[in-house]
Amino acid sequence: MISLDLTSALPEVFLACAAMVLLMLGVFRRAGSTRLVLVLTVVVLAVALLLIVFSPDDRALAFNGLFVTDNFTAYMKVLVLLGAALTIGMSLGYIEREQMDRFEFPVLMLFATLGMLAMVSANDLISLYLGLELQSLSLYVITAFRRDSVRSSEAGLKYFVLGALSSGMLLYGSSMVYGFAGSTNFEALAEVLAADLAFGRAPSLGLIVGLVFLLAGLAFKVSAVPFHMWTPDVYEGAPTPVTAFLASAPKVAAMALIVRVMVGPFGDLFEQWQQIVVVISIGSMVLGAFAAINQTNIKRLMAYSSIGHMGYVLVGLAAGTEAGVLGIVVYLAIYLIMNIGTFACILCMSQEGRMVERIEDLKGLGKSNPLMALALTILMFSMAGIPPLAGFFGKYFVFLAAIKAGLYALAVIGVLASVVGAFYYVRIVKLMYFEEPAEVLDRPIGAVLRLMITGTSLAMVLFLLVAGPVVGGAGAAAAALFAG
Amino acid sequence: MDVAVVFLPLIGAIIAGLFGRQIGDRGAQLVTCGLLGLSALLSLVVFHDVVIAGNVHVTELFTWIDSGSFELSWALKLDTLTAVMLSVVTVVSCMIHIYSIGYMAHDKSIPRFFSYLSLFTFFMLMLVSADNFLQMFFGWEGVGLVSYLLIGFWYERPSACAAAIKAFLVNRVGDIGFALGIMGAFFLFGAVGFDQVFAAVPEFAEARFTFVGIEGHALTIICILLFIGAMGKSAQIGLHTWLPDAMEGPTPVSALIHAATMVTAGVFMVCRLSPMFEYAPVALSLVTYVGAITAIFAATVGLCQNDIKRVIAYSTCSQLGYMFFAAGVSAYGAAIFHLGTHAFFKALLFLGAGSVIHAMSDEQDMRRMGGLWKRIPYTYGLMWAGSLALAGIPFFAGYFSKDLIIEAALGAGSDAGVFAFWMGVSAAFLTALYSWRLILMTFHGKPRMEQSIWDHVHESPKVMIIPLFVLAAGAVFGGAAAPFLVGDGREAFWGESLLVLFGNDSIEAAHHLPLSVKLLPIVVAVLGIAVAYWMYMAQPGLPAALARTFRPIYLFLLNKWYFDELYDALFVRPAFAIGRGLWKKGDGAVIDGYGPDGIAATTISLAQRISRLQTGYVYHYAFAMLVGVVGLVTWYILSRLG
Amino acid sequence: MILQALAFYLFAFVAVASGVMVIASRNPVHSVLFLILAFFNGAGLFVLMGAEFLAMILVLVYVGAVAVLFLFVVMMLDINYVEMRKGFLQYLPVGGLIGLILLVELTFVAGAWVAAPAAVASIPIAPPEQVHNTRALGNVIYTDYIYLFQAAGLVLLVAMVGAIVLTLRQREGVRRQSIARQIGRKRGDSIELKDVPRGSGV
Amino acid sequence: MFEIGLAHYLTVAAVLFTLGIFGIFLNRRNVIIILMAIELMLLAVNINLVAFSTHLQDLVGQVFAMFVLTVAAAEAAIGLAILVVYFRNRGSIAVEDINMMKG
Amino acid sequence: MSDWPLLSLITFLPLLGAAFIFFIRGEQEDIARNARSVALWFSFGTFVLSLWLWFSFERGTAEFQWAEEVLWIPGFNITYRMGVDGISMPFVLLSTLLTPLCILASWEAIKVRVKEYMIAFLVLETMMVGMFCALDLVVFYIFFEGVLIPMFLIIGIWGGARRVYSAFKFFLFTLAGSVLMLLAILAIYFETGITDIPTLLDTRLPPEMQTWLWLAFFASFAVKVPMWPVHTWLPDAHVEAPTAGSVILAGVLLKMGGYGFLRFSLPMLPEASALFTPLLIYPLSIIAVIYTSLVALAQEDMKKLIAYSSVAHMGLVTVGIFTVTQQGIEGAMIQMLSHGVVSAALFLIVGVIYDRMHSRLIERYDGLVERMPAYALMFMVFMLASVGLPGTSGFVGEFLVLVGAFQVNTAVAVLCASGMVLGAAYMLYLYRRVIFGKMTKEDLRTILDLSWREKAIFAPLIAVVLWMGIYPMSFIDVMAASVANVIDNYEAALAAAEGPSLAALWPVE
Repeated sequence: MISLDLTSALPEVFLACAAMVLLMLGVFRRAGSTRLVLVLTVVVLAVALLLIVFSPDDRALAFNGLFVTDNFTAYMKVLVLLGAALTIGMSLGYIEREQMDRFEFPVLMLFATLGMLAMVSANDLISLYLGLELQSLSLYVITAFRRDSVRSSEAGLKYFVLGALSSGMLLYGSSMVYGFAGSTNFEALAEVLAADLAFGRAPSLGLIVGLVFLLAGLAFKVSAVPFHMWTPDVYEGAPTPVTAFLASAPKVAAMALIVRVMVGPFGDLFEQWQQIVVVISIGSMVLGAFAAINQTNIKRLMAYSSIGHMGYVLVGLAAGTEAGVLGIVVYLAIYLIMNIGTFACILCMSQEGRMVERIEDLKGLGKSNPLMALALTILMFSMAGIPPLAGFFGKYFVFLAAIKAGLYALAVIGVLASVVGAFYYVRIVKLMYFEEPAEVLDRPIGAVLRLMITGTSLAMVLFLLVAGPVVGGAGAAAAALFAG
Repeated sequence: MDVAVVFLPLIGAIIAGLFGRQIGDRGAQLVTCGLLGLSALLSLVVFHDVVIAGNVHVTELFTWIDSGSFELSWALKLDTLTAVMLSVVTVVSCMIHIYSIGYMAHDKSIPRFFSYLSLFTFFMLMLVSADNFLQMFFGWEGVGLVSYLLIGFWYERPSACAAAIKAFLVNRVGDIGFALGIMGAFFLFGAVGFDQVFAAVPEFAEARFTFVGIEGHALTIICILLFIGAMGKSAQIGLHTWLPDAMEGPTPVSALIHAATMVTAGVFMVCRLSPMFEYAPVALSLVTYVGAITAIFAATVGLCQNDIKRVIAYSTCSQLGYMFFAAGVSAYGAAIFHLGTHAFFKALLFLGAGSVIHAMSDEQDMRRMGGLWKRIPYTYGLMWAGSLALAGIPFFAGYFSKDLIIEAALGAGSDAGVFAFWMGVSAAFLTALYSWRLILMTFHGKPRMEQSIWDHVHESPKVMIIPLFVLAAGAVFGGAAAPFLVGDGREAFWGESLLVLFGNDSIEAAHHLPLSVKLLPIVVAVLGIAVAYWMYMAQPGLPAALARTFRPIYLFLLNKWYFDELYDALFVRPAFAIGRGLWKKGDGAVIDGYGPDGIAATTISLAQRISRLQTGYVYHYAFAMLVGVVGLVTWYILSRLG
Repeated sequence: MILQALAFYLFAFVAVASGVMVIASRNPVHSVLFLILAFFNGAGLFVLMGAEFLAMILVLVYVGAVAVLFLFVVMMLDINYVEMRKGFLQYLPVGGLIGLILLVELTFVAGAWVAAPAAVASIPIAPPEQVHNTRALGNVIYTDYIYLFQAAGLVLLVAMVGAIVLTLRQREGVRRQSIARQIGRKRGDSIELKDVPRGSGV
Repeated sequence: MFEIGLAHYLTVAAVLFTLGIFGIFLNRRNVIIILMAIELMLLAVNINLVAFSTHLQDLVGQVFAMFVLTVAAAEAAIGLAILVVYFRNRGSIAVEDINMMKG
Repeated sequence: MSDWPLLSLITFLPLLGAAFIFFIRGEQEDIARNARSVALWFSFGTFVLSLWLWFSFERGTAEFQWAEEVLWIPGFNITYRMGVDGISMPFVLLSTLLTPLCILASWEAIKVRVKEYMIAFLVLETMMVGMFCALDLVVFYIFFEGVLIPMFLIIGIWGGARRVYSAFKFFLFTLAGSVLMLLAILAIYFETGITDIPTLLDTRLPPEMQTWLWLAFFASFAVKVPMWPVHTWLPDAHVEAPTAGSVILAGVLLKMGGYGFLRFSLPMLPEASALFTPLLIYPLSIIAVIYTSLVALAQEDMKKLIAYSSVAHMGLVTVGIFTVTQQGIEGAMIQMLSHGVVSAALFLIVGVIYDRMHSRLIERYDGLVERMPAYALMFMVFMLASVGLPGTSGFVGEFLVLVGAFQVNTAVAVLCASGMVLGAAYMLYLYRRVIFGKMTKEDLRTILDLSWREKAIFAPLIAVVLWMGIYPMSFIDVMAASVANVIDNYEAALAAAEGPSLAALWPVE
């Protein structure tokens, strides 16, 4: 009767326990424990990652069908953990410098990561909601973590208010879905809809409206247009490591969730939700490309950039096929890495010990710090999707799926938006190389950051060599969603 | 051996051109003159081999282009026509090389000059020995290039540079015609080798094709296109404007290129292609008309020019007209004959003029000459010889060739022929008139130059005079070749190199014209000399009075029928204006304005508008989310209801 | 039946009316009080629907804790209420229109409910005579839904940690009680006996 | 009219939900009202869930509602904490003042 | 026939060199010196390797040679596949020839960030060579686009005053064109399930799809070529790029468009090509020839003038390719190779005096022949080749193209031929203004003639120009079989498509 089956949820259980242990550790060691807790957090995440990598691949349900693991979840969780570990790892220098070194910081990030894992593995509307909230609440807190900074607390407030609104919508949608389909479990939902389809009945309107609300709530989390408005402000106001975190792991988790919800339980409503996805995807791509152009703050720019990227990911979803999901997975993997690399660079931006975040501050970096400039150049070109860098392949696979699905207009708009988008990425390259330095950025940069910048930019270049395995893994992940 | 004839000048040119600094002026002169002399000697041997021994052959060197069926080789075709041309070109060129040693003695870039001359000779030889259209075109453009270089030899003079460019461009216009003609020939016959094409001509005699929307007789179209090329090179009316300007080059250049050889290439081409032109009667009559009009047109202009070289230049233009209408009435032999004699006497005249200029310390305006005959007697005598030949006074070379042409025109019997005949006769009168105007203004009367110049007037050195004598010999005795070239032996002589269809043989017809007709050219020539004497010796004020009375006509002639102005207004200025306009307006304002720059500007303003939407107010953000959801829900409900 | 209907209308009306007052009230304190009223009526509706346990915790948790928390914060933050209403009506037309559309749509959808034919209740509600509502819930949340229960616990933990980390301030210069130090204190640490030489004064 | 069915409850929920949304974007002065509006929305959701639960004779709805209640409480706590932090920094909780970052 | 990966070696050897340079450490000057020589040796080595390709290339077959194949992304049939045929091989050589010359030309001209410069150039070479060797659409696209990055940096970092504008214009213009091609590639993959070029060449795509695919490819290649009216990036990019950048831009990058037309548009989309040739290619090419020639006439900046002349010359190339005659295509190929050498040389020529006087304005110079006779001679040769004088490479290409055009459409031939005059006009006018005339500018009096290094740069180019002009057979031989194959397939496809499917190309309402 009671099926606990902890093995498939082992990483999550481990993370939860570890988080509490770390919390205790922090509480009892008090001052000066931040560094230790932070390092341990990274270690914990790495262990969890290993647990996932070495866990069995086949699909398994746990906790009475509330929790699912398969290739897709494994792949996504690896990405989430990787993103979380890297962003937490690179935040150390920052939080020490900016008087944020409280041990709760890494612990809250750990909780947020746990929430993301729960999201990825959710197989029920309720577990979806709880995972989402666990993640969101932690994120609200760490966004406002610099409590003596107006910007940080304003960002936290905005994020919270809009996030609460979005989860209200999500809940309302969930309740509609529950009411009109009679279940919250994804498999059961899929069966109900399949039965509808089998009898030739049109899906009930309530279900569709519920789906719209649900999708709106989820779209908020990936900051897709028109639910994106919080992104620039929050990215700008949040402490930089938090922004890096926000832009990487939660996006992956939320996107994984959207994909699972749309393809799994609502796969048979494809024709209904495809249109929504197309619309918000176009909106995101276009807005991401255009609005970023006249930004002066690099974090804000990255916000718009992430909006744009999510638009491209949604192109893969709009295709609604296995190829599309594969594209999404590949895209997310690449996006995650290049985003982290870029934020690592942003974290290096300081002048005389004080953090700067104007794009202008990068002027002349090509002279003052050629290696970092080179790395950032590679990252920017990759973001713009110029081959042979990794960013290109993400676009390649999602657009391939779009073309396969016959979404020609979407693909054309997408590639044109990518040209506009290329403009502002390349503008950064321009600032670094074509202009003389106004005020030189500090050197040296920390070893961790240097390692991360080098690693990510190398990954962008060398993706070519590992494209086969990465895509192969993504293929397995995508197949897992379509197997059942 | 034929290879040596053609390539020796090239070797000379390369040595003198690239290593001029190492071997020095003297070395360059020796190398080029020596090699060219050798080449000239060999060409006579070749002439003997080909014409006398009848060893007509083609020497293939190697493949040039083989693209699909478009295949051809570098090859030397040696038949009578080529042999004649080889001899004329090498001999005249050799003389001019030698002459140049003296004439250019004080120039600062002697190796360059000699290199050019030899290079020119090489291209000219390639032209005349071509066995296919393309190789001919190679030589054709090559001579054009060297002509350009030589006209602009004194590159510091703006006028020289301008003239050089003009020469090249006007020739290029013609060359388009030539090139299109070649393409047409390839299109029609599937080959560009002369032998293949000529063999195929009868087969395609009636073929038709469409060219730029005009459907017509294929051969006619092709021949007209080719003839446009010839017009350009041979300075026929319309495309003649470059030739007078080309006198900016050193005088030996004028003699070699713009009188004796290059400009006659057009005539050579028509003759070489006689097997094609013969089947295109319309094209032939066009050739006749153009030649005739050019003959009279250039003569009228020559009448009023004051620059001694320009007078001769227009004279050349006019004589080329003769050659063309000779070819136009199928008297190819006559055309070539005149080409040969003209080469000698015109080169002689030019070099003589050069000698005068040399004596006058580079003064070219006849109005500032006069009375020179005592100071430079040899030159004076030689100029007389040349002028007599030019005017066609009996027993000088020009008499045989020119009179025959005029007669042949009438003999052809066609409308074009008759027209050409009368034009030819009139031009003959004018020719004599301007020739003696030149002689009288230059050598007779009172010296009109400054005293200091007068004091320095001196005869040219031997190295300049001796070549003149050789040329003069040609000018005086060249008529001796008439029996072979245009007489009864002509068919045996030319062999297969010229084709005259049965019934087109105007030379034969010319032999049977009445005596009165035969005398007419001589009469008008003498009359011309008399009038010249009357106007410039007996009544020296008369020309000025005439110019005043008939001022519009005088100005019209003085300004060369306003061709230059017309072209300037029609082509040159508009080209620059349009170019500038397209650049600033077309590229700048329209394409960039609406294209990249416009799009960029729109993008940026759009970006600003979009980011203004991001107000920073939470309620606006919430509202946007709400609108999104409501919009989507409404859409679904409406689509469900509708 | 009629009684039930009357009760429903009463609860529903009061709930909606207090909802309106929550957002329209001039004074935030009033807003909180209206919110409490709305919760009470919501609880009433729950009871009508047979969800007694939920009704109970709605009152307990919301009225007892959340609303009081609100009240506490409202009181703590010294806010000037005079300007509160200004600008409220300015945006009403457009916002109202959109809101109205939403409302109409939602009610329309609500009216269009039909039971999904293929749906099978995963945990059927037993008749209340057999299993009481509270017990029925208790039966599942510790078994079938243990995962969610634990997750909810984590959410609460995060909320606690978050609230503390954001608002707790260790003020400088304020002396704090240190129990360990108090307990670890030895007599010798605080008392020193000194021999005062006699007759020399202090 | 007197037969109280599912639709009645759903309508009440819809009204409350709309009121909640209204509260978020019509309110210009006070963030606390926004937080309360959110609570209203969640209440609406809970009514929905319970109504469906009763109607479907399925307990899952109530379980869901219970977790929603729990999370909503946590959310309120976090929200208020952030609000307090913000107030300490800015000295105001007027919604119109929250616009340091824009563009 | 191949048991060792020659093409990969040629492609990636420069990259190895770049990596080498990347790790050079030391004093600023040592770095610069070492970077230069490493770059030179690596690029020279690449050239020597590519000579092996030239000599080992089997003439008379249309097969792809030196083919390599490694499965790259399984499941998507994306294979790292390399190989050359008669159409691509000459371009490989062109690229490998020009790169060492560019490095030589930058020897002294580039003084700042030498290391980065050399790296950029070597990376650029890898991209270019790879693009011509690629036999898989995706691999092709990667190289095709990858070129943008180093080129953007080269223009932007080492360029002139308006380098930023130009770099962006270049980058965005070409990117916009090629992303559409990416969609076309995806659509082809979707339709056929493969991206393997040799197989695709034998595959017939449905006609109704061809229209759009063709337009998408056209968008990319037309920008690259560049065709009117999407040419305006070129003058700007050329003017602002450093000399060597212009050389590569004109020498190789423009050829990528022509190569693309020849490799993809024509063979894979024959019906659409037949449809669009009279609709788009001919009119635009003719406009390009005449319009840009006129514009070139009015230029005041030497590089701009040559840039515009490139547009005109490339207009002939597009005409030639789409005549689909043996002469037309071979002419276009020769014209591309010739233009690659000649325009590259002309940019180097401009670079020579730019290095000395730091100005590219025509009015800044006059009478250079007096002080720089060797320079004047070199300039003359390349000018004449550009004008298309018989005996130089320019003539063969131009003439063959016109011969091809004449057979298809005489009006096209006539209009293109008018470019002969205009081309001569602007080049001669340029030459006259710069080289001839009296030397009046005082500061020119001390200008130095070509150094040995510069002569060493020009010598091979002159050799190639004359070689191609006098004995072009060695090039035509290489490509003849491949070109014939393209034409045969094209005609077979058209014959098969005669009738209904041709009508389907452009549905008439």
